[in-house]
Amino acid sequence: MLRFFFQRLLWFAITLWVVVTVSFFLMRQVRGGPFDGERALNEAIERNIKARYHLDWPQWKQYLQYVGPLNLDDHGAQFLGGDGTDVFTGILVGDFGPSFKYRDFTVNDIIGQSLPISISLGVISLMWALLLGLSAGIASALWRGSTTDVALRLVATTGIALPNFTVAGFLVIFFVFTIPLLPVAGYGSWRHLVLPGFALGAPFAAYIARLTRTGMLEVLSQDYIRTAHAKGLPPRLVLLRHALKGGLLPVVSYLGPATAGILTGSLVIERIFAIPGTGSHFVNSALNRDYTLAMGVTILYTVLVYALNTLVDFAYTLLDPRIKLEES
Amino acid sequence: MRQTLAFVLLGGLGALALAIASSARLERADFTFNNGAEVSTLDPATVSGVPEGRVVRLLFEGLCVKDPKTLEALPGMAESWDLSEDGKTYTFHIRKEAKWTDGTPVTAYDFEYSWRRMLNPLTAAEYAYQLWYIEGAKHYTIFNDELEYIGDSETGHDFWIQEQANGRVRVGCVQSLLTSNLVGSFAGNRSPKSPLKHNVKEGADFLQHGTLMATPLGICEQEHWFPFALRDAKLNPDLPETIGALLDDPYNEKHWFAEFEVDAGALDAQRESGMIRNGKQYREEILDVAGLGLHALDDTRFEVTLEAPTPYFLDICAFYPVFPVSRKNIEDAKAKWPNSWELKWMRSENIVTNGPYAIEFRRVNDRIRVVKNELYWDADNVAMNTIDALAIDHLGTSLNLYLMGEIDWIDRPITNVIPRLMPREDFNPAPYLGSYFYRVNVTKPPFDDPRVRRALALSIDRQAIVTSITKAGEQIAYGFVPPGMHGYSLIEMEHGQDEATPELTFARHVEEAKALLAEAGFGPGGKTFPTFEIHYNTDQTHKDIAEVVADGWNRNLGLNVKLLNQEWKVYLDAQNSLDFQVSRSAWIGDYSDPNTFLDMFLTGGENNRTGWGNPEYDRLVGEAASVSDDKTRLWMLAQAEKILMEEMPILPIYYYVTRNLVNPRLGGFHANIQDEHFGKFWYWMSDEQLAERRAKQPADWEHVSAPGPAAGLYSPASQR
Amino acid sequence: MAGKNPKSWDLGGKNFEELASEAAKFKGESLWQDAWRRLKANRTAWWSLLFLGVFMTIAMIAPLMPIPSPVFLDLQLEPQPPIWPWTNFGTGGFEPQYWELSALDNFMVDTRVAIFGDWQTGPWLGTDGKGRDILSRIIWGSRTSILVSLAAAFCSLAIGVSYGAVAGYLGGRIDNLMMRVVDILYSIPFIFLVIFLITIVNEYRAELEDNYGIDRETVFYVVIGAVYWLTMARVVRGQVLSLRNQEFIEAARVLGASTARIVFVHLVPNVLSIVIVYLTLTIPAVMLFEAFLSFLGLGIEPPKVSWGILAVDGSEMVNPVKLYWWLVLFPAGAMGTTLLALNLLGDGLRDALDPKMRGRD
Amino acid sequence: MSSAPLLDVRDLHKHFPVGEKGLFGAHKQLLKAVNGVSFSLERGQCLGLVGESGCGKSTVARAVVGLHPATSGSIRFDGNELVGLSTRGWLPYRRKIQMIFQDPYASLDPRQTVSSILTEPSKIHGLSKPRERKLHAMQLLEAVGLNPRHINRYPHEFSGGQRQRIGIARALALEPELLICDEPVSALDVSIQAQIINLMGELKERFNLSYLFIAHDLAVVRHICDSVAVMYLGRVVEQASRDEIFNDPRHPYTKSLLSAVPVPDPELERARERIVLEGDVPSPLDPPPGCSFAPRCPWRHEVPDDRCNREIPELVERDGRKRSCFLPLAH
Repeated sequence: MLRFFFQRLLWFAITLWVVVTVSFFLMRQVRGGPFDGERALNEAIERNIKARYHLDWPQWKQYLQYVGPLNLDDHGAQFLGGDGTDVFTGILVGDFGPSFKYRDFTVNDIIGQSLPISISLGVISLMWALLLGLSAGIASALWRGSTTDVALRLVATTGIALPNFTVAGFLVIFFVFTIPLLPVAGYGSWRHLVLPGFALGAPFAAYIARLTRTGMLEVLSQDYIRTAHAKGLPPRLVLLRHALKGGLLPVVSYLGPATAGILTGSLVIERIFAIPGTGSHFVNSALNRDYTLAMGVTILYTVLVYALNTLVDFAYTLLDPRIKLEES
Repeated sequence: MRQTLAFVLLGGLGALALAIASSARLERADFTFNNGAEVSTLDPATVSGVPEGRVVRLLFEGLCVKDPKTLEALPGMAESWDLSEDGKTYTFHIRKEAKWTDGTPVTAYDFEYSWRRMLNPLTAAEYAYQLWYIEGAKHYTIFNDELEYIGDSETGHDFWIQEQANGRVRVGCVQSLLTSNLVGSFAGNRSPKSPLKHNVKEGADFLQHGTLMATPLGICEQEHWFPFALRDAKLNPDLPETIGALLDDPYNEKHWFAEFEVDAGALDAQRESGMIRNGKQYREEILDVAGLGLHALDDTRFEVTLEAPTPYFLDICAFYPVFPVSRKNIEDAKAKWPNSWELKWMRSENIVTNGPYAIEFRRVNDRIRVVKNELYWDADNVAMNTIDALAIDHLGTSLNLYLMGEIDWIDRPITNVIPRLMPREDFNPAPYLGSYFYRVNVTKPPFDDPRVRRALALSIDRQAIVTSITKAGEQIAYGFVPPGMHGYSLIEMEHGQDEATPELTFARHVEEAKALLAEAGFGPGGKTFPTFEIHYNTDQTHKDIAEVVADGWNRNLGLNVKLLNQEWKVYLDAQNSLDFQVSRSAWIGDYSDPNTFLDMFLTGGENNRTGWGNPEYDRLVGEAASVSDDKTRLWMLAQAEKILMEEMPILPIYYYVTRNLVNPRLGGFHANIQDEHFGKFWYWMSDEQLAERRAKQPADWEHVSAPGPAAGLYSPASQR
Repeated sequence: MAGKNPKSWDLGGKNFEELASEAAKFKGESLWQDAWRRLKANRTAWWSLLFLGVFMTIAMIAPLMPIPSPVFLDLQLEPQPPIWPWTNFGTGGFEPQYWELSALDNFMVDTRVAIFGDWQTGPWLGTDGKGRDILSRIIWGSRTSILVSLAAAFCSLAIGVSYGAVAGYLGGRIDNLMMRVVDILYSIPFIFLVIFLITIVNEYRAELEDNYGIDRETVFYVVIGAVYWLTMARVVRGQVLSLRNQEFIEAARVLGASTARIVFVHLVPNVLSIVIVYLTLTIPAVMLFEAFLSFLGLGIEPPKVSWGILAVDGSEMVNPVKLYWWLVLFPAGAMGTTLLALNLLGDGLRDALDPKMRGRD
Repeated sequence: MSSAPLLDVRDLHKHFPVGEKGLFGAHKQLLKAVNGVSFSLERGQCLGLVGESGCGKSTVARAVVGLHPATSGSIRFDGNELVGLSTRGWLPYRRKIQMIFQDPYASLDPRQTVSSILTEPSKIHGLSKPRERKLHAMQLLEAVGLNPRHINRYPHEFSGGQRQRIGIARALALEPELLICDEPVSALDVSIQAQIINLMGELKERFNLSYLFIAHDLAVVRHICDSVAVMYLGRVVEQASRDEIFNDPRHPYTKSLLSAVPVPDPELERARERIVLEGDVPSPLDPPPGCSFAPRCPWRHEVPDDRCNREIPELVERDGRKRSCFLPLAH
């Protein structure tokens, strides 16, 4: 058990390092820099700006400065912000540096502000996804081949049959313009999260429905379910006590990547519903060449994916005693 | 059991999520507008861009403010000003009642500090060049980063040296040497071996009046006296306690330097001996404050000396990047967070401002909420108590929020609904100081031939573009400088609007274009025109226009044109490095003068981006800058634009209009040529006033709902 | 060793030719045929397949159909609504204007002109703001979208299957290392990669086109495919791991089969069923991804049209001032039904190809 | 023909690393599946390799055909060393040594027709022309008693016994000299078992084959084998001719093994002496220090000095009998 976590941690460190290094250099290979703007800068001013953010350094030096608590600046690292009253110390001590685009904030500030918002949106959409996906999946497994099955699967599949901005558009037409039930966009109350949560959760609901259906069908054909029926257990209990547990396993393993995806992949939904979450930074920071913020969200994503997958593996052992934690 | 637990857990998570979401609830502000993007910073000195400008104008106020209708410079922080006879020295009189939000008065020193800070290379202000009209300012901004240096074995410090043109040498050192070593150890120990000597009377006295003498490192035999305090004493009557602060550098990077007569050959000898080495990177600059034409004479008098008379200098004083910051604000931050003050002082919880509003709340990518600043000198005339600036970049969402009454002003509705918006009373496009055009890279054939460029320019169906694509009544452009500039006549390319209708004109233009292309050797019987690309940055309208232009060139001239959408930064980079053939562009004037458009195309200018250059053009634009007679000046600029329109490194398409969609109830909001709007003047009209305004509107204007307080919301002054 | 013991190698006195022709009658039913039969029995999947077949055909013969050009501009102030009933023909006359088409497409356009002349359908599904016919744009857009998704899906297939099969078959440290690489790639937010890859590709577009004849779209597909292979590799590797120790693989090794032979003759055909299922699910994902890129403005270049572009154009139209519903509904409908069909087909294939389901209906 | 045995296995070891890896990748434990096995097989003979499940029989078989490279020891085929051969070096022996697998359902590629399965060997070795390959495949089917007309069918269309015949036909395709049969009939119904065993017997004669026949069913071994080697926990404890083993077992383990076989004659059955062993087979991860059978051996106390628990007895030949035991031969 301890070994399992230790090994995970080791691999996590390696993965993180590779991701950081690759992203760091990849980003700097792409044309355009963080301070290019509509108006070309006077050469001297451009030099001043680059010097201030150390963009005039060779890349390896920028990299070292970014990664480690090394002070490579002749004059102390005061020009690269830092958190609290410390100098900029590098990601090794959890300081992601100042954002190049949103210059009043450190990357830590931005993530700290937007992540709870993304989490609240993510949780709502996960609930939507689970609610719709599980009920559709279970129902269509129980009545396999019936019209109910087909209809439920059709509805569930719609989530992965349309781009989510189109789904969002339809939702806005129906629930805002036609029946003025909910606010059109913005963030500030639970009502603001209903539509974006649904739009964001729809594709995940479709996957969950599919996984649940397959898992349930598999379980329902197993001997122990037949035994349970044979010994006269009411069908409802068979379903809840035995079938569901086994059938849910694939869903649980899907929840890890799904949660990471929901928390961070909400770019389109966040834009359309004007929600100030983390998702938009994934694309915008890349487009703005906001190197530090882009690195920050990349690291965030990697950490989330890893943490959630580990959590899922852990949950798996709780649900299925046959599975033991082992090195992958 | 576990399942129950899982459900409880999920339920708890959901409740938590809702709680997070609901805790973020804010009451609707008195006025909400969509700023379109998150502002990059609140620090006026380092911003550029429209969204930043809007917010900075709410929070800060410069020496002058602008009239919301005419954009004329009006008194702001300066209640009046005097101009010297030669037109080069302004003396601004700062209002006595002007206060920062922390209650301290706004003084001339704040302005001196702020402008010097803006010019300081370490601030890295994009718009620093706006202050380069001031004497010595440009020199101040540009720093030297490659200096020779001498290592001093005794103190362990490095000196940098720089040879001057007049044969003298400048020697400098960082402040630490002065404060720690000099003041501390050298004060009582005048060692003859020491390369540095100083002549001090006593402690603090030295700091105020002392002089410093140095014979650095044997490059001259005599001991030189370097009168430090003299250079700055007049600038800083309230001298702080360290000598380094004499140089008054907001970045704590304190330096001193001295100039010496060098002994013949001494420098070379030093180089040979290895004492002087090359190439070490120094982020030291020469803060030549003495030559800088900025002086706070006392608390209220601020004297600015310009290089040359600049008629629009007052406009610059009302331009948001030159708005002042509080020196105390920054220095407090420096004391509190010595290493990260740069990121801290302008945080919404720390920043001290002097404008009509003060910041209350800020969330990235969401909103900036400002509240009325009761300490503002003109607070009586400020009506709105709270204003929200949202950062919604999705045009559809922004429009929807406006239409649902949740936003009161948006500046970019989606173009497809514009025909439906045109008759509405809340949508009134007005001329805007901007030009939409295509750049041509003239360095590569076949575009190095002006006839080819003219042919391309002639065969763009501008009328179709403005009626069917942009739709908001833009004026088609045959020239570069937009109309509306006082005293400047609109220049058009040859064969501009020369037929009765746009359709006829275009038909004729196409014939003309075919002839030009044939003349240049292309078309039937000639060379085939190579396939080329139009670059545009990601945007629906740019894409639509590019499609129409490409379609027109293909249909009318038989050219093979491809489109290439580029992500913004790549697009800019491609333009800057002339890695394009034809590239979409636009230019919005910084101020209301043709110069802001025409100085772009000076040979080698940063914003030229076409590779084009013309000595006559350069001469005309260059000389016009120093002509004081406005009429002659504008005539010279017009001649320059004519050259531009003959050579056509750019293909003009249309002149912009503003596209504000504003709650009809809003008062104090005026269309103007720079599309600048000033929250200070905004108020809500009551029903009666709204009805009154509507009565004055043309009858065919469609009334729309005007959410807002039926009783209106006026400034205390107007209620009186 | 027929020479060693000739008597042992008889055929019971029968003639080989005769037997061979008799054997042809006893043709066995392969697992594929068995799956195909069961797929046909699955009504939902079967109808999906038929629908997709029809749709593909329409997409393929789009240049032959009497529909307006999808790029012919007829600038309008506003989009025109659909005209009902669909009996309106020939408004405006046909202009054979397209982007650079392939030789085959050009031939089809010529044929179409020869057959139908100027005659074309009216704006049955309305037009967009530039007067382009929505019906035609949907049909031509399907070509691009289908091409993108097929190309990208096959690209992911090629990379994913080889990678996964090799990792799974070799096993041990190599497998571990290869899967770690996949893990690492998984942890890079892939939208990042795509943005950078597209930017870099655009930079070298001229070189690629001149020197290798690879146009931007092709690279675009490859880029997407290169991003989507990860899951495929994992799935294949998992399957291969479980097949690797099966006796028939050992038998092949005892026979002296090379690694390549084992991987491609024995392993790959056996993982193919799950690959096909996964493929039918990758195609919709790629189509959605193309739409997402269009939403960010990084998709296909105009004047070419794709469903992603149409979906984005339509979603811009959602506002209460004037809802140009035909710009939203029809493209969304076309895309939705196709993706739905693909997903249902994928589900059906999964059932049909599942060996556990064999014999059941 | 040379006088050397066709297959001569000497001190074969095969260890598998198992269990959790240490932090730095070193394996904590070694499973000694085969721990010093020696036996030899004469040409034209059938050697039975018997023992309980998990005693390492199959591992020996897989080592002999090169599926699991041996950890140490020597395997000589016709005098040639097989241990340590490269994949390429193995190729010539592939034609001479073939294998029949246990599970007829798993040993045939479900995606291939019988024809492809049977022609694959000659394709791999580039033996004959494509047309001849098909003919050859039909001949093979005929030889194993299947209808050659069914050559285009798929494995799932055959019964278990028929599939095993296909498996045998595949093994015969390269005309090998030695067939390794890894429990070829244990997955089949008893009635089918006999048919397959008989077929194998016929084929042995017809094609001049030698068998290494692995089984745990002593009756089958008695039926087909010429000599028998008995394995216990990774070691051969006794090897002798069939009759000697069955009629006069000399190793305590062989004795106990045989005593468990019921005899059809009720009287004899009643009189049969049964040896019931104590305890379980020890784990091959942690074999006993001395004779691996010692902990369960009823006669271990008859050897002085507790030698059985301390020393590993060698497999030695005495009086024409090979066995590894400290007990006197006549015991």
